[in-house]
Amino acid sequence: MSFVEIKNLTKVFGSVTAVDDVSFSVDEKSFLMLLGPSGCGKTTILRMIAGLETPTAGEIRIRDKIMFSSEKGISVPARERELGLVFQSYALWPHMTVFENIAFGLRVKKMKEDDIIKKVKESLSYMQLDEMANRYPQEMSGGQQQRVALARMLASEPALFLMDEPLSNLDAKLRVEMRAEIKNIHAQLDATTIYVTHDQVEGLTMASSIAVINKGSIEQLDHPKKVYHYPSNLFVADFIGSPQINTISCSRESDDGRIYIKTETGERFKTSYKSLSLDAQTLTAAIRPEKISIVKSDGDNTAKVKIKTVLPAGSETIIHVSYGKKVLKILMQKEQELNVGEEVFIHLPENDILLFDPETKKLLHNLQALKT
Amino acid sequence: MSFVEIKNLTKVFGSVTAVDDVSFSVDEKSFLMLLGPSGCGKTTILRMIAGLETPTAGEIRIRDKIMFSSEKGISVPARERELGLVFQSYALWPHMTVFENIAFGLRVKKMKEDDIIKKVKESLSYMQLDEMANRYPQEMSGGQQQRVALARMLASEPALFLMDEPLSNLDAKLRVEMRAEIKNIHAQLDATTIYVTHDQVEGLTMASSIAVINKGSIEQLDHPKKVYHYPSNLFVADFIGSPQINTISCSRESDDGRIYIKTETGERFKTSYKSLSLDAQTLTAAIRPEKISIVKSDGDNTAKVKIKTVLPAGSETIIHVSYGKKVLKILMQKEQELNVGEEVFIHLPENDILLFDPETKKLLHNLQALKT
Amino acid sequence: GGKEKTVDEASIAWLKEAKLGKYVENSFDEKALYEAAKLEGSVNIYSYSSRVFKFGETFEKKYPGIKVNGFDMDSGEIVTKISAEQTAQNFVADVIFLKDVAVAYNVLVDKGLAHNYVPADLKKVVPKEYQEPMFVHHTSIQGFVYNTEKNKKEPFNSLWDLTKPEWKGKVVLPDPQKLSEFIEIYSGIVENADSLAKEYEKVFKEKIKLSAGIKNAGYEWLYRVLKNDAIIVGSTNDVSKAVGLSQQDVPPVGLTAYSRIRDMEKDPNLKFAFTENTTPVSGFSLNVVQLIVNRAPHPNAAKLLIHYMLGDEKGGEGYEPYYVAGNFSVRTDVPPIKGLKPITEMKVWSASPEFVWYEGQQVLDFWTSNLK
Amino acid sequence: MIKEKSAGIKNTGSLRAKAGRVRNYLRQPHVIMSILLLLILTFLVIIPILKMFYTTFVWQLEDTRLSRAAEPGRFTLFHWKRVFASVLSDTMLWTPLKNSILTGLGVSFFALLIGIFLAWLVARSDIPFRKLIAAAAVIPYMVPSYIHALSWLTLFKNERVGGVSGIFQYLTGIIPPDWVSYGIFPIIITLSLHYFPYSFLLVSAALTSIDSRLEESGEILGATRGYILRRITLPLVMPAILSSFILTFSRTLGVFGTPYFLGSPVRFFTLPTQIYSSINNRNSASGFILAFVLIGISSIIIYINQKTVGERKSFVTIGGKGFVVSRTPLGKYKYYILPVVFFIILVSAVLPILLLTFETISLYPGNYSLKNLTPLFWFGKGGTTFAEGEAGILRNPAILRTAWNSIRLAVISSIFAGFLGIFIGYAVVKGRKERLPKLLEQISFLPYLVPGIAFGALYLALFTQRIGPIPALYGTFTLLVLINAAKELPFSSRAGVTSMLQIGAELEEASEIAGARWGKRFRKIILPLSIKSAVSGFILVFITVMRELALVILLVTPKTRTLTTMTFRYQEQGYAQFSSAISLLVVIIIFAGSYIAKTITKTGEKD
Ligand SMILES: Nc1ncnc2c1ncn2[C@@H]1O[C@H](COP(=O)(O)OP(=O)(O)OP(=O)(O)O)[C@@H](O)[C@H]1O
Ligand SMILES: Nc1ncnc2c1ncn2[C@@H]1O[C@H](COP(=O)(O)OP(=O)(O)OP(=O)(O)O)[C@@H](O)[C@H]1O
Ligand SMILES: [Mg+2]
Ligand SMILES: [Mg+2]
Repeated sequence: MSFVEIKNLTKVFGSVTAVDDVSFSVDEKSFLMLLGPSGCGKTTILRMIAGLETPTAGEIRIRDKIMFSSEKGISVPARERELGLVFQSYALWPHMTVFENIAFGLRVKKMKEDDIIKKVKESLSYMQLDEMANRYPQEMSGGQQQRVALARMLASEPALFLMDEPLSNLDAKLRVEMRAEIKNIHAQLDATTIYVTHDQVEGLTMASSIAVINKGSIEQLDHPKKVYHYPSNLFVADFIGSPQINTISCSRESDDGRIYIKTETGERFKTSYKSLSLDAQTLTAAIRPEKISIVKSDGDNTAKVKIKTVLPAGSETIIHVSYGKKVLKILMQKEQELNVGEEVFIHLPENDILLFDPETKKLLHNLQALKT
Repeated sequence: MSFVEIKNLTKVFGSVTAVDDVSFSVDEKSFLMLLGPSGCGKTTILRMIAGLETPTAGEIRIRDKIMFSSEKGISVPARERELGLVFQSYALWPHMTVFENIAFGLRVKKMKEDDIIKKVKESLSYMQLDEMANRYPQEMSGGQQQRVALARMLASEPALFLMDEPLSNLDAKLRVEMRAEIKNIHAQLDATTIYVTHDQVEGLTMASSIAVINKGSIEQLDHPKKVYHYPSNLFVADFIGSPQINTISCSRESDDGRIYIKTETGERFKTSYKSLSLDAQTLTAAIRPEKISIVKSDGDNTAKVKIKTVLPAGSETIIHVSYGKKVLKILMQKEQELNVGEEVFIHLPENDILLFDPETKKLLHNLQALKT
Repeated sequence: GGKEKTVDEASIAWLKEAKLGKYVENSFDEKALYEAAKLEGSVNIYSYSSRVFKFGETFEKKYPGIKVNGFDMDSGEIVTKISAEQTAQNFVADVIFLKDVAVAYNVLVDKGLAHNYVPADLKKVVPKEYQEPMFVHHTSIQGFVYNTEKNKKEPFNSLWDLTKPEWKGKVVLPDPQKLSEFIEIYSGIVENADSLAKEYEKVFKEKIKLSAGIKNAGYEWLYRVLKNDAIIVGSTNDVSKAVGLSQQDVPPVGLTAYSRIRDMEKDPNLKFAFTENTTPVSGFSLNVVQLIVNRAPHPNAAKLLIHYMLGDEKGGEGYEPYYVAGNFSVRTDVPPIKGLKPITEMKVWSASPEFVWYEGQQVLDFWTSNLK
Repeated sequence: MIKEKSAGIKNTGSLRAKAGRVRNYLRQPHVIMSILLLLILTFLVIIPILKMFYTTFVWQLEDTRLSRAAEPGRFTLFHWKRVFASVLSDTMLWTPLKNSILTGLGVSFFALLIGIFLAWLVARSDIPFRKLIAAAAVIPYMVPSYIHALSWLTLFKNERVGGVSGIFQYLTGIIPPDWVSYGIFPIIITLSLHYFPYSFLLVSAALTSIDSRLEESGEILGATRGYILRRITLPLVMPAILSSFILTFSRTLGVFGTPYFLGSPVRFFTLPTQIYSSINNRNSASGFILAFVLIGISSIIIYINQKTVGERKSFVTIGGKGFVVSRTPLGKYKYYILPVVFFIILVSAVLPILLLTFETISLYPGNYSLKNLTPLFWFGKGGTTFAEGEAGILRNPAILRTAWNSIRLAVISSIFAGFLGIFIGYAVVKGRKERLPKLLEQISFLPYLVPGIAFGALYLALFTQRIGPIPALYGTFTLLVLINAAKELPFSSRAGVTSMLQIGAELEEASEIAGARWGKRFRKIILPLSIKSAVSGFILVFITVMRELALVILLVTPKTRTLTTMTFRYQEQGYAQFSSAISLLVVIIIFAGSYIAKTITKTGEKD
């Protein structure tokens, strides 16, 4: 049963359409991640759900209760929507100590003073801020402030979490720990969560579903895995995954019931596509950098390329190779001795080649492919 | 020749020692990355270099010119230090449009009006904000504001860039592009750069050297690769790299001139260490998640483990296996069909096992190891 | 004044030059003065009364080429200003025209800060006591008023009646704290304590018993009137309003300036008259004096103005503004306003400057300390 | 351990280092500024007050009237004994002091209540007619306070002071008891209605610069409007609230007119009465001592204030992340609130103005028939039989000349004071933890409590002769500007401080990084961001200067006199109409002035 339901939500700021006819629903206890380029409308959507921004049009239901509806002219004030929100700009109260900041929501709930103290202490230690209770926000570092903002929301245990890039100012290590925290608090409280982030790993690891937003409207709403492996269009393919997916425009050939693609440089690659919903002659092929492997010798689905750059980045190495006029990105784990300028062969596994319609930019469907 | 030189820099806020006797130097045109957990003192260091915070003690030189010295009682005002700073809280001027915000520094430089317009337009398009020139900060999204802050600094082409988490509010895709932008602007302007971040990939890909800071003092300052592969102590080992490095406490054995380690569960692992600087009997072994591979069958340097969780995250998969009482993290690229609960073997390559002194937490040295 | 004044060289030189003090000419040559005055071109007069502007205009008409800069303020303020101008040797005022003769004499004339001037031709028409130590311009009367709408005849006969219960809260008195000239009047009451004592016996048929700590019958009267809940107001037209306004059930009586008579023209709702048969007196007289300021910049114009202010035997333009009921010219040749007895036949008290100077402040303090 | 470290640091470095540190300290803009300002204030405030203090220990000429022992010029404790330990002390000091403080507290309470209430509605709620309310809320302070007292009497007068009784009794037939008609009750009410604009202006300015997200995060946590208001919004504008409290309280403490007017009939006197009387009767010494009592009280208040707005709580509401201002919807409450608001405006602004206007056009005061109306007091030709030949004020060149003089004075003084204020604000806020700026803040407040007449007397005594480089200023326009600026410093400096408190340090730092010298930073960043609140300071000063009488009466000369000094002549003649007409003229000028001030500062910044 869906906990939050958004219908045709639109928000126009003067001449800017920040959110454009967005509809989606979030199941109870599920964890929806809003992903999207900067300025695509994530914060605005969140603020409208929270009841801080009045939509220009559309309807918002929480627990099947109408919170906002431009038709019915209903608009429930934020305070009655019983949700928690972490602001992108932490919005901590400068005149209160960290303790008071967190206690606020509990005081509102008329909680007993010693319970409050217990609760605050607890959520502070979740966020690893135990010694900071008596600081003022302006006496803390960016990341510390951000964690206070989180603690403030969690302390009052809402049924619906809204978080706007709550970890953006934390270091990887702390971020990993905080994610874990959030996840298990989310689990403990069975809270439904809508989470804005620009960190894909966050998206892909935490979320039960991801909504990729672009220019105020949703491009794809799906399970993380689906979003990653079967991006419904080139924008998503291109936006999700770093380093970005490789795209190659090519012409179509078919042979013993299989689709082959022919690149400008002339190589033919076998794909897993048997039949295609359209019979365009030119296609856009795409393959994830980590799917490409470097092999010593020629063979099927291989091509000769020249090493352009080698960027070792901790656990992995990003390699740029030039293939014809194009540069392909390759992500490798095991370190390999590769020298810039060297010529090697790359292998593109047929199952990992995705095909898109160059006009509509949509993913092309192929029953076989979908099975896996 | 070193462009920025910091000697025994210390900053005490009331009872908090934010920065504790830090010394380092940054070569001209080089790119130093300050990495460290939230609240470790990064911003404070940056602010002291910029001349916005008066150090409690120490000395700061830029271009061999003393900017601050508690002994000599010198302190050059920020205005005359000719550097650029991107604030963690963007510090945009709410009463100015984006254009005016960026033009300000140029106006100060008495630049001609049409040059100003050119320059602003240019730096706006670097940051992909072309249409935003006439917006006010409060009419922009978090990420957009952050980019304006960046544009503002770049526009006035300082010789020294100081950036405090300039990309924390951007999505992965944009972040990659911005990194590239910053890098090539840095190259174009030959600007020396000190860059605070919590994003390791940023650190590991962009920086020419990394300073890992903890509780206000530097743990290790080294080339990214060195920092990653030969963390000088357990803190660094643990802080750099995600998922975190695996640590196993074990006892020492030796055999035909090699050091072997014996884990609680009894397996013996061969290491690349021939001799050791100390002869402690217990050691802490550490290995990166991506170095561990899952093998079908038993063999040298292998151990039987049980799959605990499998977290697919886009290009890679994080696998938790329980090994005795301990949980080991494994990072894999190629997807493998693994079922939770299944028993498999893991292999730890001898060259990838690092040994630390459990007391001092320092990396143990071994000439062989260092060669590679 | 018999006393020798302390005057510095410059002042003596000026006195010689201006023919004042002991160098005063013993004939009044209007032509010559006018000629000399025209060279001075203007004359500055500080006046306690705003009617200065009226005779100022007519003066300018009569003596073209001499501008009168009139300036109205409290007598007290005039004295303060003059003292300051003198100590600062910053000479602005030529003529001062003020009440509060005690202060004027002791603070200014006696210190040589202002000089007495009696035009020679007026010496014979003005009684000696009005020429020395300060040339009096006119005498103004303050008397007791009652409401003529409710009372056909005077509602009380003796000052002591006002201390009786039937007048509790029904006597309106001006506050000497605010109107300094009433210090002079209440001092007059104290100075004439003996006749008040006699009056008491007449009224109460017994010898007066002074209350604890009270010096004489004068103070006793003040004391008892105040104790009788006299109403204290801040200005003389508040008194005439309080008493005079029509449609009152039980109008009070009060003490006010005779010139308030004119208020009845300004407001037909006012219906009041001054008592004539009250014993021992029905009123008090205050002298108004004019002086030439020490080292005044325009001495001749000053002399001319003073001469003009005294008018002529029929009253004259210069005196005209003051030729009204309640004021009595010091000129014996000027007939009193029709319907009024000459001042010599009126029952009024006037306090001697010496007495006011030495007793006035105690009277005020007495008043203040009995305001419970 | 940290202790040791910081201690260790303290004593490192040679003498040179110490010299250097001092130099660096002195190089900071806010320090330089503090020093400059301190010099100015020494001249404008400290010297006069020292003089004042000195006077109280020396026999004055007038003392010969009080004591045979008096030897003018010699040292004595006489005045202090007289005030604190004599038969007079009770009626001269203690009772009036008690009354003053009670009045002060009462008025501040109600004035702030009204002021903050309206400020919030205008700045933060979606109540209709905001612009109107905002404009109307300043009017009460523009009309002379005695008008409010007058209106009160026309309503609630009983026949204690004779004359006709008020409308209330006329309508209801109930005779209002004395405590309703006179004394502390009406004084508090009328003064509250007169002084709430202080808090309105300061607080609304502060409110407009709060990031709504701070309130929103409260709402998200389920707090009701009221709760958010109490726990978040108000605390955030606490600096502004405290400032307006201090201003209101001290002003009431020092005000003379209304309390006397409504108090004297029941012998309810306040300290200013005593000060006025002492100085008016030229034994200033006692008056000065009483003034010092006032100063003492306010010093205590300021001390408390500085404790409350301590270093740590110096919060910033204009941050670097840009801020949203959204308005609280009042919903159905509108219909309960609007009437209240309009009632307040009615009694505090509309009625008094009407009354004032009516006075100026009624041939005979207190006569409400139509044929009683006349324009003559405004436009009448001079030299007629009417009003003893006085011309209507708009036909009276003297008045027009002085009107222009007043305007010039008010404008220049308020700008001068305004900028002093902003500078002080800057120095104080930047140097929160330092001693110098604190001192500055305290000094800048002193003149406020020296009653106008006393302050005027002091300036008269000091500046009639040349002191050092400064020529004799007596009789010059400059002196009037100086004394007004000095006297109104508290307004402007408080406005300055509150406006500075709102600006995040990083905003200036960013411009410093950009290489801007202080001057530029100030013009381009600090001023624009603080101007909104600063303007309220300007306007308050402008209004006060326009209306100031006692302060300048001793310093003006025929050439430099101001409008208000003209009212005296007509009151003394018993022509209420004329003096009311002048008051109304003043009100009109003030209207125009503050309107212009607002529009000028509107341009450039956007809503
Ligand atoms: N008050 C406003 N007035 C005008 N435009 C606005 C306003 N607030 C936001 N916008 C615009 O609406 C769009 C969406 O803004 P929003 O803050 O939702 O983006 P976002 O997805 O949160 O981006 P980011 O990840 O950078 O925070 C942006 O283009 C922004 O410029
Ligand atoms: N004004 C202040 N008063 C007291 N303590 C402060 C103040 N400013 C910073 N601190 C403390 O100093 C330490 C370092 O702060 P800093 O801002 O340098 O951390 P940071 O490394 O930038 O952290 P982050 O990555 O979260 O921004 C933190 O513990 C912070 O709480
Ligand atoms: Mg956002
Ligand atoms: Mg920081």
